[in-house]
Amino acid sequence: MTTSTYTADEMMSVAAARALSGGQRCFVGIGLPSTAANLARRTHAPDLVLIYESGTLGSKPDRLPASIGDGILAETADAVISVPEVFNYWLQPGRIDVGFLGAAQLDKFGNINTTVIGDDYADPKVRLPGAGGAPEIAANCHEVYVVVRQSKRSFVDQVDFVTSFGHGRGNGERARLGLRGAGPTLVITDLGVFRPDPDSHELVLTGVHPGVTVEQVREATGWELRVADDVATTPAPTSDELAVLRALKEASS
Amino acid sequence: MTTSTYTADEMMSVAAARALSGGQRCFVGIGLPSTAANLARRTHAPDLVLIYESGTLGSKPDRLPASIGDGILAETADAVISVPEVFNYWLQPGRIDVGFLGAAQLDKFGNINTTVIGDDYADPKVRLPGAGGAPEIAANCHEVYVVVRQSKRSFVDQVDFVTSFGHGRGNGERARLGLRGAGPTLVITDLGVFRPDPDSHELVLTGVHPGVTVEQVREATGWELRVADDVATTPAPTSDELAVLRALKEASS
Amino acid sequence: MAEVVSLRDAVAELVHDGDVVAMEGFTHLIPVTAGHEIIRQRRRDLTLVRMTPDIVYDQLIGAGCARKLIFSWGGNPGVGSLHRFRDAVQHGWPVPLEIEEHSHAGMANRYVAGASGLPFAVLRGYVGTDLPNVTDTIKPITCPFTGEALTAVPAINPDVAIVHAQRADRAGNVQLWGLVGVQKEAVLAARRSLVTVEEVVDELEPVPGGMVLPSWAVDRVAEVPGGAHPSYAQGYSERDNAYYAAWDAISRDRDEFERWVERVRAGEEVNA
Amino acid sequence: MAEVVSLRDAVAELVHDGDVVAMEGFTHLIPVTAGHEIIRQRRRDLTLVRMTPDIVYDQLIGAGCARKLIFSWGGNPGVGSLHRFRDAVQHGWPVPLEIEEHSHAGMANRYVAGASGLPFAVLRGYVGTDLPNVTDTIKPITCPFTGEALTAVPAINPDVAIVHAQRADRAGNVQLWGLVGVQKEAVLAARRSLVTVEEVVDELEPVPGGMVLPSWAVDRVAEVPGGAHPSYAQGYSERDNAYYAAWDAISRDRDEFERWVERVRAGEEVNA
Repeated sequence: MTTSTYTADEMMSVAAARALSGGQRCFVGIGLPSTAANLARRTHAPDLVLIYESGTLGSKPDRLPASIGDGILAETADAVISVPEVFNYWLQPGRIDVGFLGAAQLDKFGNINTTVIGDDYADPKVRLPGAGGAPEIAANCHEVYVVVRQSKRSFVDQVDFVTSFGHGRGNGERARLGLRGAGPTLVITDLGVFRPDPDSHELVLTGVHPGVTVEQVREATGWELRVADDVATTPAPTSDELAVLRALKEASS
Repeated sequence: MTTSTYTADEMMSVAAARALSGGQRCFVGIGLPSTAANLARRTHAPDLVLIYESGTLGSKPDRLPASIGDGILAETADAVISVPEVFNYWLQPGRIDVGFLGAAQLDKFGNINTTVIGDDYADPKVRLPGAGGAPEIAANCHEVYVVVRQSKRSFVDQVDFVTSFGHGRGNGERARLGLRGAGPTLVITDLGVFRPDPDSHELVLTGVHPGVTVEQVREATGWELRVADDVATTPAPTSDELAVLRALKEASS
Repeated sequence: MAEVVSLRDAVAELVHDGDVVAMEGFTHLIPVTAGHEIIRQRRRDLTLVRMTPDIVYDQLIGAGCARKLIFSWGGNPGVGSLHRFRDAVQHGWPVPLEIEEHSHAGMANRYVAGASGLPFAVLRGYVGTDLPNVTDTIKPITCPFTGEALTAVPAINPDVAIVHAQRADRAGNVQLWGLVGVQKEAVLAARRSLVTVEEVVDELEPVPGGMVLPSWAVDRVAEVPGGAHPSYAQGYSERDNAYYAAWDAISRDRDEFERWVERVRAGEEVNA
Repeated sequence: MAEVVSLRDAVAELVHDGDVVAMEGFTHLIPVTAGHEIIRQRRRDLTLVRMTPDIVYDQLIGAGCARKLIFSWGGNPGVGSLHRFRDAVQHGWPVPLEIEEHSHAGMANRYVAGASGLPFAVLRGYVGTDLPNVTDTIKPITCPFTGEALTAVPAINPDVAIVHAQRADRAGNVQLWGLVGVQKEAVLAARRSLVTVEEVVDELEPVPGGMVLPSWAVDRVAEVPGGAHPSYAQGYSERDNAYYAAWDAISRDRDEFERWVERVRAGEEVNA
């Protein structure tokens, strides 16, 4: 297989898709996470179970859903349930392996902000959409993967507002609060891959995408970035991965 | 219409059926209440909405159901829902007009015992089936009608065990406990009809069935019975009522 | 028992200035045309409740119908921000908008408590987030058996709930299927309810995945074909993705938006 | 993912002495044959949970499998008492039976809490009754918003839940319809689960009023046609009312009952 030209967003989606494996139950946020999860299901992980907060268990769409409540999610699901049921019976008890989330702002301990930019909640610089299902997805899935386009603005030392709790201020704060899931264990951006340090829970750069330097990642990070001893380079997207990704996007446009 | 011969049980079922009116939502216990409610729906109250704790809203059976979960209840219902839903979304918020209950023991304040006969719960004289849906039916319906075969054993001064709260020890105890429904407002037996005094909430004899004397009712009552100034005599079952009742029973045997 | 009436009469009768109004539908079956009728009838000071305020709430807010929004995610799904919502929150235009902000799990459970006749619901939620710092309807509660700390949210009991469904029969029994969201809970939690439907039929044929709201649990039914547009009604219509994109341009500009409102008030069909 | 196995293997693997076992089915879809397999495999010291213990629990109790029963209504529906249950409670035969007694609303909510991963549930129930005096799993709780007093019950999380359903596909996805009772809640509340089904099919056709339990929410599926007898499986069988009546005579007498148990242990079909 030869590798054709691809965008940084495509590399991000492919890297995120590869993180999922067959048979896992994945609670899918809309946007980048949904693209990645659907790509995984259409390539190496056909048994991946996709769960959407609109109330679908085991959706099998053949194009990217245009929204969290796209009809194709219901029509192809194993079961369609009410919104209270998806949160109470399926998410809350810890039945879901991976929560797959996006973020407007993400901080050094994996906390997610999708509420307001600026220090004053009552008078924000930018009003974002709000929490949606994310706080409880972040709390109750076994682990959380975050997909986000990286810049100094989005990748910050401390989020302006903690919409979804990651590792708090680190050092085991998550466990001390009694949260059951492991929280963010993987962050994938258009530049590289990050994982929390097992003790401090600070995000550490563990991989870069092809052609990206550690220095570039540092420059797009709003805190003093820690870098793993061994930084892997993500294998470039295969032509098969790119073909499936583009077909999914084409079919949904 | 001429009146044919009928049994005391038939008179009781007919009198109980007449207490229901069209359009009412009625939560139906199995046995005598179910017989009466179905008779009402098949005679003067075709719009009566029957709700069974097995999860059926608006059942329209053409024979008496053999049990609370008879298939005919689901097949003829407007909606079939889960058992948690029937209790939480439909009974608990006070959507049901009349709760129609039976009793093994009933006392002077309309409290119902279906748990144990005898003073010692741990070593009862008779172990009865238990609560079922009755405690919350009695608590949450706008009012409660009780149908029970009357004797000194079943009609007692104070029940051995309060399975379902009626008026407690009377004098407004029910309201003081914060219960929202009015509780038992009508008791129909094979001998007559009883209603609670508006102040003391003690059951008062307000009607006797044809051929029954007040003295006979007193003798079948385990407390010093109060009798209304005007004791009505229940009109005997019409031949139409008897025909429908017997057809219902015939079809279910 | 539900009466089948016109949309105009139903809104005139059920929705009053100052009411708490919940319009639900999770992407699917959003009662958009009913929202336009509320704009037409110039309701004011409403407290609008909705898990996912999107275009129809942007329209109601921009038209000045609302003084408060209770919600968990506000956006134009797949497109971007709600410009009227942001203008109201950030600049108080055309009137200031108070907000009360929850998560989806919290809102869903608030409706469940409302539908269940309970004053509150319990969930595993909000822990560690900043939401309890800005929203006073989130409180801790302790399990009386295990001592574990959990979170409580109060019931929502709207004055009026408005939802859209596929069908009703002439007696007012309502049937919906596909993604059913929190519509049942919203209707059961509300003091009054209005269901707009694609069609009124003689008999409701059972449908897999369908649910029925009995006539006696609904107050008014109005036949409004296409009443969910630009969202969709499974079995009747497709989502109009172009409208969602077009709304972005209309709503960005106050003047452009006001012209849109005038067209709605003039009774025009406003399909973009 | 659920594996499709034999009933014998499923019970051997999932049900252990001392377990908390919930078998649900509200008149409809009662997993009776699975109960007989538990008797055959001579399980002991089980805590049996069921809203409506009826014939199958009378059989398990009489066979000495249980040390405790958690329930809300125990009887032979439409016939009368459960004689084996009464004999165990009143005379400790064949072994003493501890009981923990609730109402239906309380039991249903205990399963809901269990299915929801919460330690307790809240309801308007039990107020004024004697149940809280004899059952220590009923406690008061105060609304943190209104101060109102309500009732709390703890979650039920059985070691094993066993239910019967109409169909499963070969991947172990389970489909049931008609009266669905608390089966979904019981399965989701349990650590392990077994579903016996009327038949295993290639594909689950959608059915009005049907629900699907995905394979990954179930541990074992066993094909047991008629496994709900004498209760029924809508679309497959009718309730055998004569069996319920016949059980009264068998269960009244200890010797008669022991002969019945011997026949079950010998592997006989016991249709009365």
